[in-house]
Amino acid sequence: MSVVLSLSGVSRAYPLPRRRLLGPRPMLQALSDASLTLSAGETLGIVGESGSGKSTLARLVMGFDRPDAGRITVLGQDINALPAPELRRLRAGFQMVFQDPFGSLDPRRPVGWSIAEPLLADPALDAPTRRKRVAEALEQVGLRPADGAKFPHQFSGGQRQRVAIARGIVTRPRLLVADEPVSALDVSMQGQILNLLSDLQAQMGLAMLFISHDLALVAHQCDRVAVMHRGRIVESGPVAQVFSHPRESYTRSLLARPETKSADNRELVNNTP
Amino acid sequence: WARTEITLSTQQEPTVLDPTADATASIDSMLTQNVYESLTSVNEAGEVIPALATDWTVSEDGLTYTFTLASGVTFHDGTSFDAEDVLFSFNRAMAEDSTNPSKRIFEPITEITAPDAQTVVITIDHTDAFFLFNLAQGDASIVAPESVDGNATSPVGTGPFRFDSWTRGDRLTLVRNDDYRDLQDGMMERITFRFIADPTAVTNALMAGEIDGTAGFPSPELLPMFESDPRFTVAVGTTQGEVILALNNGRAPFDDIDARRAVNHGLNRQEIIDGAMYGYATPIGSFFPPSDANYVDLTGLYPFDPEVARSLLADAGIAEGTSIRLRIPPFAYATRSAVIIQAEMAAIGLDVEVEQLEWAAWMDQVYNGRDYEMTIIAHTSPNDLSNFTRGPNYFYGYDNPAFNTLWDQIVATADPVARGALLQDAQRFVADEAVHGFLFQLPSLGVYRTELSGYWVSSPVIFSPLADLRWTE
Amino acid sequence: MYKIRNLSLSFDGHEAVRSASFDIPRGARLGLVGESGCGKSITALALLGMAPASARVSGSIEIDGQEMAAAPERLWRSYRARKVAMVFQEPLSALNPLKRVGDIIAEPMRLHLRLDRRAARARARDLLVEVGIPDPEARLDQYPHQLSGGQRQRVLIAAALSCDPQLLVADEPTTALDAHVAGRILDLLKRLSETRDMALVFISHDLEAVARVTEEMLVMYGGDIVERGPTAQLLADPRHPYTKGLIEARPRLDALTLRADGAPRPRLASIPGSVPALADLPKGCRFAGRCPIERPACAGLRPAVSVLGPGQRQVRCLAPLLPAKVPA
Amino acid sequence: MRNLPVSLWIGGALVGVIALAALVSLVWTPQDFATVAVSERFQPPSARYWLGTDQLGRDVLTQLMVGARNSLTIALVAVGLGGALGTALGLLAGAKGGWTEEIVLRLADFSFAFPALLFAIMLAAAFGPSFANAVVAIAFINIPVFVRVSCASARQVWQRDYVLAARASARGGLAITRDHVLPNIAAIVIVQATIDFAGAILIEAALSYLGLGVQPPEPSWGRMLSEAQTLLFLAPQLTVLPGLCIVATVLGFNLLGDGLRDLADPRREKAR
Amino acid sequence: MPFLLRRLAGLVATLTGISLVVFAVMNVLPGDPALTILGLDSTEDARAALSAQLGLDQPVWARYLDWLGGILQSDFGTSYAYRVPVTELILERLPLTLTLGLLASILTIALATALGVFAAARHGKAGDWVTMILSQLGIAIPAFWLSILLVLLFAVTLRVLPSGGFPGWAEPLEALKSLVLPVTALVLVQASVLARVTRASVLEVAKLDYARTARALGLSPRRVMWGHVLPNALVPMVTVAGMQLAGLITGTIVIENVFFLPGLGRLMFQAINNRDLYTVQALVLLFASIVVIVNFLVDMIYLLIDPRLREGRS
Ligand SMILES: Nc1ncnc2c1ncn2[C@@H]1O[C@H](COP(=O)(O)OP(=O)(O)OP(=O)(O)O)[C@@H](O)[C@H]1O
Ligand SMILES: Nc1ncnc2c1ncn2[C@@H]1O[C@H](COP(=O)(O)OP(=O)(O)OP(=O)(O)O)[C@@H](O)[C@H]1O
Ligand SMILES: [Mg+2]
Ligand SMILES: [Mg+2]
Repeated sequence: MSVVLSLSGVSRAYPLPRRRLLGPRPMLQALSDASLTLSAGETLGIVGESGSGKSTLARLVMGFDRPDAGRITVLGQDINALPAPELRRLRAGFQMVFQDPFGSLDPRRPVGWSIAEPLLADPALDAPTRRKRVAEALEQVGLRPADGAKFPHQFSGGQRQRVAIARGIVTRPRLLVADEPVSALDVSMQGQILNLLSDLQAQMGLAMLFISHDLALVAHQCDRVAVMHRGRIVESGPVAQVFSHPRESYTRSLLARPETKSADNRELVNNTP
Repeated sequence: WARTEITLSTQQEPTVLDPTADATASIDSMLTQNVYESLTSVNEAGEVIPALATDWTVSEDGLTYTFTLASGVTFHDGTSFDAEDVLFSFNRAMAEDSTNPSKRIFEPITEITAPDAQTVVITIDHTDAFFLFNLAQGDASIVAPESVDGNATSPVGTGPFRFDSWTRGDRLTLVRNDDYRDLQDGMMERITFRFIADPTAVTNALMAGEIDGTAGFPSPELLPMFESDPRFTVAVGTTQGEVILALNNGRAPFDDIDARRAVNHGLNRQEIIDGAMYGYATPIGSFFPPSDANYVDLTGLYPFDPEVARSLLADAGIAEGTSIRLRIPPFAYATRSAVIIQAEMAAIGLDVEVEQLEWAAWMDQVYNGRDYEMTIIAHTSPNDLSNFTRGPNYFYGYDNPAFNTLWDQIVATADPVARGALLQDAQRFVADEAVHGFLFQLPSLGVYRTELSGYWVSSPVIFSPLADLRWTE
Repeated sequence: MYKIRNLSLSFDGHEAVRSASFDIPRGARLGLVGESGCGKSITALALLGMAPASARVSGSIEIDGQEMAAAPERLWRSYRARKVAMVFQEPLSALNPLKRVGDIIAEPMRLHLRLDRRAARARARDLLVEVGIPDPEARLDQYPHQLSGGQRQRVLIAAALSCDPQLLVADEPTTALDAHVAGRILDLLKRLSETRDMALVFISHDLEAVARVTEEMLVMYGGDIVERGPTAQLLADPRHPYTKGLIEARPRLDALTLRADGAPRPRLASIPGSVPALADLPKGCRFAGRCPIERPACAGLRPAVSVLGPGQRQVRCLAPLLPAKVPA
Repeated sequence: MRNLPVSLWIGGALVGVIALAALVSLVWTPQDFATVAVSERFQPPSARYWLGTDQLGRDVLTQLMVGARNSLTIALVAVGLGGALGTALGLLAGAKGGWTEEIVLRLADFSFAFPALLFAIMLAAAFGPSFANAVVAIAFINIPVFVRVSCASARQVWQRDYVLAARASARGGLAITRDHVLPNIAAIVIVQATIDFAGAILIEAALSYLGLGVQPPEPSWGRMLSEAQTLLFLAPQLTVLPGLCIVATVLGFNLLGDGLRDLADPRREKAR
Repeated sequence: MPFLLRRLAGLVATLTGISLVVFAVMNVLPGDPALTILGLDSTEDARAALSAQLGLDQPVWARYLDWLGGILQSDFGTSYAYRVPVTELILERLPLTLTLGLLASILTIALATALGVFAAARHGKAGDWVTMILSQLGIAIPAFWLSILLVLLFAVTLRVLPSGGFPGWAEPLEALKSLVLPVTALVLVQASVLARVTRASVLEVAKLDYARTARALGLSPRRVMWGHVLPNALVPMVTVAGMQLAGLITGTIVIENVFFLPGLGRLMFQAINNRDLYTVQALVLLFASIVVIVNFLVDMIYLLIDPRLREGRS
């Protein structure tokens, strides 16, 4: 199996406002020394509580932001060492699906245009080819090609997320980064979208980075999982193994089912974040 | 019991109160011959009368003036006035680094001496028929060395009123000088000038009873309203201000006399006077006040006739629709006339573009820089036919040795009758040359409370003595 | 305590809640579930007399025998906080960012219970202890943004509890929170209801959450209460196809032990389609069009409520599912 | 046209009437606007002079119509220029962020601190009063407003996921600005433009009132007002009419702006 | 606090920039101060002498540096036209303009808040409509035109208030009376703008969750409005009020001329006409500092209003 994504020792810190005049600028270590690999056809789950650095990781992988340290290799290329034109060419190979289906589609463009946007970078594709690919993608996600002429507000949330996924796969990428792809959706819709992602993965041999704070979703969807805590990957491995025999206490606390806990008030107080 | 206080308004606001350092007309209108006095003065008829000099003699050759000064006069600060003050004032105005706005007045003087404390002798290098008249101006005010440095903000003179207070931007107050040598009964004890620039505001203030009168009322259209209001008297008089459509003789197209004559034929003075001044003005055909005894009516010289104007323009080779800039200063008479002139010029085939400039910009660009084709300006100085002798560097761009010779003759002629005849020749000369479009004589328009008397209706000079102001029952 | 009969709420003639009838007895814990847009929130707001101004309300809301559906705002106001209080979904935006925590909690007490500043503050402190916020004395002087999401939600609950209401309506109080924190809040609500003998209406689309907190639940779809009954029974043995769909669509963490490394991923069941807009809802059974067992009659005819078996179970379906085999 | 805000209707109607008058004046006016006929001054309304004549015998309706043309043209060109430049700068700042943004916004702050009318006065004094300079002055005043508005909204758009998606799609900054940012801030910029348009009419009136705007014989509402000011007692309509025209136009554009904003408000759509 | 220091540096930079611009513009402006002062009949040598006296024969940069040096010793130069220190000129007129501005600001804020809240509380009802129509008219009426109409009514026809001018502080009652119309003319326009912002902002906040929370806790509409909604609506109101101050400054320039009040606005006008560089310079700097300082105050008020901003977070 070929490796499509690997991170080694990746760190990223964000500056915070100074507390004192001329004092040092405090930094927030959003990601520290993260390493992981992802192979073709595989789904890697990233779990962790809010603010643990999951989205930061996604942004770095997508090249929206640069790491302070470490190397990110996508499809065999170090994306931060690549000259801009070549990175652009490479981008067709890795795409992203966002959390908010309302915010990730330009409200002023028909969805067909949005789906075609990743194809615009490839000068080899002419307009009819692009149209054909868009129609294909729409069908793949269970929509009709005619829906490409509609605007985002004419779709329901779940359909919108399908459109977003169509845009993610239209370039036939080998890696799809999905940052909380279903957490904004109704329960009934979540199943539809997760099934769709599974199907596409099977069809296209996609590798997927699946980010979620919902352990049940990750458990269902992923082959392997990395648990994040305060910017660090504290544990990783096959899902069944990590979730049934967690090594780290943090992972255990994540997995702990509250109702099994004693309702002792004191403990509740001490654990409040 | 008689009222002895009065509030007047003036449109223009001075920045300093020293007429020997600043040309602002309102300094003179408020202070000259009221706070400051000169050796001579001028009455409403324009005749020279004694002031600080009670008497004078002129030598046979007309080159030596001997003035006898009033005695027992003190300045408002208590220092006494004598010939030394006169010498100081004149020497200061004539000095190399003098910044007197009318330094020209002093140019003829070659020597000035004080044989005794009450006598001053002035020698000039050529006869000057206007010399005594000029000495009455605010620029020749007699100031004291002790107080001269403070005159910009608290003027000290010898006149019937002393300076009381000045709130910049709002008002200036004079009070009666009880030590004045010629104190009269009923003279105002307190005179307040309010600075109100806007004609509507002046009207409102008059109507609201906040001011008792104003000279130089800027809106002739409102006069009928005041005339029909029993509370007010409208005083319409004359000024020395010739309003002209000045043509730049120094550059095309108005370096051509045909072009200038065409403009004169194209001007319908009556329409301009009616339109801009609501009839309150006297048309002029040359550059001389109609109130003067030596005035010649030349308004018929170029009768209004667009056809003649057109053919003259054609003769001068000026194409129909030629574009001409009319760059005007921001004065009511100019802006109002400009629109009408623009329409009249359009009728003879000149495309006039009106450009209203700030006063400072007008002085810099039009007056100093001579960058204009046409402008509208009132020349308010007395005896200013001499402007036509000022040569190519003056903004007229007019240069005619024949006229210069004529003017030299006028200045040198002491005999009033002979001089009068020469002045008439000069008027004809200027009109014949059609140096400018001559429009009208600026009227002196005043509105006063009916109970008020003693104000000047006409303005032969830019100052206006207030000692005769009285409230009557 | 609350008796709701034929409560309808409509916008522009479209019914967002369709003749809902239910009771809230003293101390009861009632769950209200359903997908987004099913009418949960506006039903809840109606319980406080706070339905949107644009909504037309009909039917009857009786509180302790007093008919309130057409009651003037003034009367409603005197009921709020004392008889009924509400906790909203977004913990940060539901708290006035410019007010100190202590003042937020104390304000209703000073107003309704006429407590003086000191007494109100003391009680606010006690309430913070009750909802389990550490170091309550210091928290009183903090601002909402200085607290974590879970703490904010607790403050909101404390404010709602301040006047000792007989009914607490919690509208999706945990959706903005981590699963971790959310669990604690749920337990807190349950405990408060028990210790104070306070009725609780708990709104959520999360069945697990509802299961943890409530004794009885109502399932709403498209403005209809489609099924109701004791929570455990209803979850174990759903009779309405919508309820069943909801239950099955959800991946479950405990299922993962069944899936060994490399084993094929099971497909998730899901309800096809999505909730239509208010104007596009079918006239008859609201679920028509998405229902796996739909019959031709469904879309045109509003099914009547059938009472099932013993107990409190009711379902609004032409052909309710058969009872599931009782699990061993 | 269901459900359009009332303000849009009223504003549109007011602006429509004024704009129509301005357009008609291009091809036809009751009289020639530059013709002066002193003998015809202060005529009451008649079949020949629908609204009577002014102090120089010019037809008031004609003056108002051509005045509308001049006011609208100045406002249009000025707001257009200022809006285009300001929006371009704002988009640049919003796209680049960092130092570019800092500099652009500081410059905008800087020109905010400079009293606007003062700037116009100085400009008119420096280059002489004229149509063009009035335009430049008003345009200049407008630039920082547009910079701020467009930069702030552009920055927001740049935060949106669809822009991230576009970046993931290998689109360049210029393409993203053109395809996503500009269309999405257009509504806000247009609303701003209508409101500034109203402001521009007021500034133009104030400039003309001070003699710094359109030069005669071209009529302008502001100058009509200032010229007729002293005639308030004689012929009040000469002051009232241009004043009303200014009020109507400003009101019209403000209402239009309000209406457009309501229309563009996404919450409106949701509440529907 | 780096914040204060940054703002101070910003202020100095802005003012330096503005002073440069003013110096440059005033030099480009056609018009020679000496000619303006001495008039058309003056002779060249008199003008040259005056120019030398005023230091106008120096090159621009030398004059600028000279002026800058003066500033550091708190000497703002001597007015060309008035021949007195600029500081004196300004101090003389500052009280009037300050009173005018402050009165107008306070009344604007009070009136606008009252109207805005009133309209918002009656959202969609007659009271709202009337207030909003009046405020639209208020915005649309040019201040100078409104002034004329006010004078016509109150000074000329009713004769209850002076038509303009300022009697000085010696008679406080008269002084206040003479400020009534100018302040009214300023306030009506500015308050119209602010009232609309207030209304919009209040309506916006009233829709938010915490307003709903407050209502759900049984608070009366009035209490919700004044205790919860209005404080939160303040931020946009303060922003606009701050920007309006710049408008107010421009407004006073016009209003002081219409009512012939001896204030800074009128001084500014005259100074430009007289090409009185140092006076213009000082006035522009003063006005700009006021704008910058007010912006700073606005930021401080944000901090006061909003605890979230107090912690240096964005
Ligand atoms: N641009 C930024 N500037 C400063 N801090 C940031 C920035 N982006 C993220 N952070 C901080 O970095 C930390 C990690 O953020 P990140 O968005 O990666 O978390 P997350 O795990 O995705 O959380 P969530 O589940 O809430 O989305 C957080 O504390 C966040 O506040
Ligand atoms: N103010 C309103 N105006 C018009 N329609 C409304 C209004 N409020 C709610 N609705 C409509 O009423 C229906 C029920 O809304 P409600 O907010 O009760 O849903 P919900 O079940 O609480 O959903 P969610 O889980 O998303 O909160 C929806 O279709 C909604 O669009
Ligand atoms: Mg995230
Ligand atoms: Mg809801």
